[in-house]
Amino acid sequence: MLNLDYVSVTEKHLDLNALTDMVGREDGGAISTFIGTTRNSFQGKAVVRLEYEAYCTMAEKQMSVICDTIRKTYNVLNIAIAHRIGVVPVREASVIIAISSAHRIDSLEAVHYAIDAVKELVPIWKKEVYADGSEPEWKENCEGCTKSLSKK
Amino acid sequence: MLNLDYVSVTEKHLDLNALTDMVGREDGGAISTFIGTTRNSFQGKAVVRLEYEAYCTMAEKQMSVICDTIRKTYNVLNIAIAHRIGVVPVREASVIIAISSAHRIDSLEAVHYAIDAVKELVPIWKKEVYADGSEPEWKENCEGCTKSLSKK
Amino acid sequence: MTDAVQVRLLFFARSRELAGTSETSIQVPKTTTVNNLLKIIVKHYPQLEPVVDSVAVAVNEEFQGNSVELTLTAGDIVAIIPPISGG
Amino acid sequence: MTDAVQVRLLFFARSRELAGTSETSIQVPKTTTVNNLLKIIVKHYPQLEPVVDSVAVAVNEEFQGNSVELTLTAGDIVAIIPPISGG
Repeated sequence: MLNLDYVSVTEKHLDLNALTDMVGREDGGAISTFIGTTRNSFQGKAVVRLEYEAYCTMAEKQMSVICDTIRKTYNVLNIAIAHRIGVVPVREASVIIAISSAHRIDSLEAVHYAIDAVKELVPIWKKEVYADGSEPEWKENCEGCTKSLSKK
Repeated sequence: MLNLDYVSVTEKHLDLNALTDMVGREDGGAISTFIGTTRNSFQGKAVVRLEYEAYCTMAEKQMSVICDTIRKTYNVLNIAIAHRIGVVPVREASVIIAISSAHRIDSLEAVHYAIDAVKELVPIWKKEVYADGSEPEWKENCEGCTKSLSKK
Repeated sequence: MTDAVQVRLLFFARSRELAGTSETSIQVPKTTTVNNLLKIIVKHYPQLEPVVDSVAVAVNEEFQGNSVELTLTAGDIVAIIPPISGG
Repeated sequence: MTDAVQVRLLFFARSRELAGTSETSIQVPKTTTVNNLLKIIVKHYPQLEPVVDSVAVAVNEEFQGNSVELTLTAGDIVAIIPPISGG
């Protein structure tokens, strides 16, 4: 059976069932998923929504690089990585990763690696919009990370 | 917001969306899930289905114990652990674990712990039924594990 | 057996198939170890002999250490737990 | 600038807001480092000064090391990548 690498940056609502169905296989015993959802607060300030922006073509390219790295490290079957852009209301999914494997350890570890890698390597940005009308903020996943990318 | 521990042993089809909706929260930024699915082969023999049997009341009790342990170790919000019993056809889910947390590391690690714990501590058994008509087999998750339980 | 009690005995999975029943009741000493309890059960169900070394025992839905001294009460639920294979 | 080439220049997120545009084109030396490229860009867009030390640069959708010597071709796509915050 051929392995699937599905990557997507989309303005549409992310469909968890569709993504897990896509990675599910008769020869797989495990599917692990990670769903990033919009939180309603940041340091005590109420968040009404997030706005995501992507360098779409490069983002999907980087997601494919992450798929390649996963396959070199973990014994997985199918991989799906989807990121939503535009406005994402509180509680909805901004990112979904779903990975299948014959044995559970591989998909569990691969999903963990994948979300860390997405947050570090995929050119997507989020702006937090606050309920109190204070200046929306462009977030940074971790200080200095992006700068260090250029050395990789 | 009150934390939810949902545990279930059921003959019904497991509904991934319902379980992730149940654990999703406005104050959560992450949902991790694990889905155990029926594989179509074991050591080269074609598997047509699995039949699960549970000591239901004790199984749900043990799942609750696993929830308690998770809360002592990881900073999670809601937990759902559901196991299907009876006949589970190839590719369908026998177990689903969904856990939400404010930050991704907690739900990722908690789901990994939870599926390991379910396979070790929850009195549920599966019988593999083969296409070639050979004797169905009661599986064992790992040799000696159950015996070692009695020391815990 | 002046200090005997009647307990419920549950079988699951392979042990259920070997015993030919999922539930019975049995008279056992009020105080005993898990290992001794298993010996008594195998006397009633010799067909469990091949699996007895691989099973665990739960009393009232809690796993019990093999050498722990149990104090049983009439109506307690003793379950034979073959190697788990859920997930 | 005999060895100058015209490249496309993309801005995203905070750098897009500061630059006031998401895309422009700019003349740059054919061979240069990322650091030097950033200096040239800041000359055109002084409002990027506060973020220039925190951005990375991608050429044709690949991250580039800051001190790597780039050889650029007309039409290459240079992107200013502020700290990522996807996920």
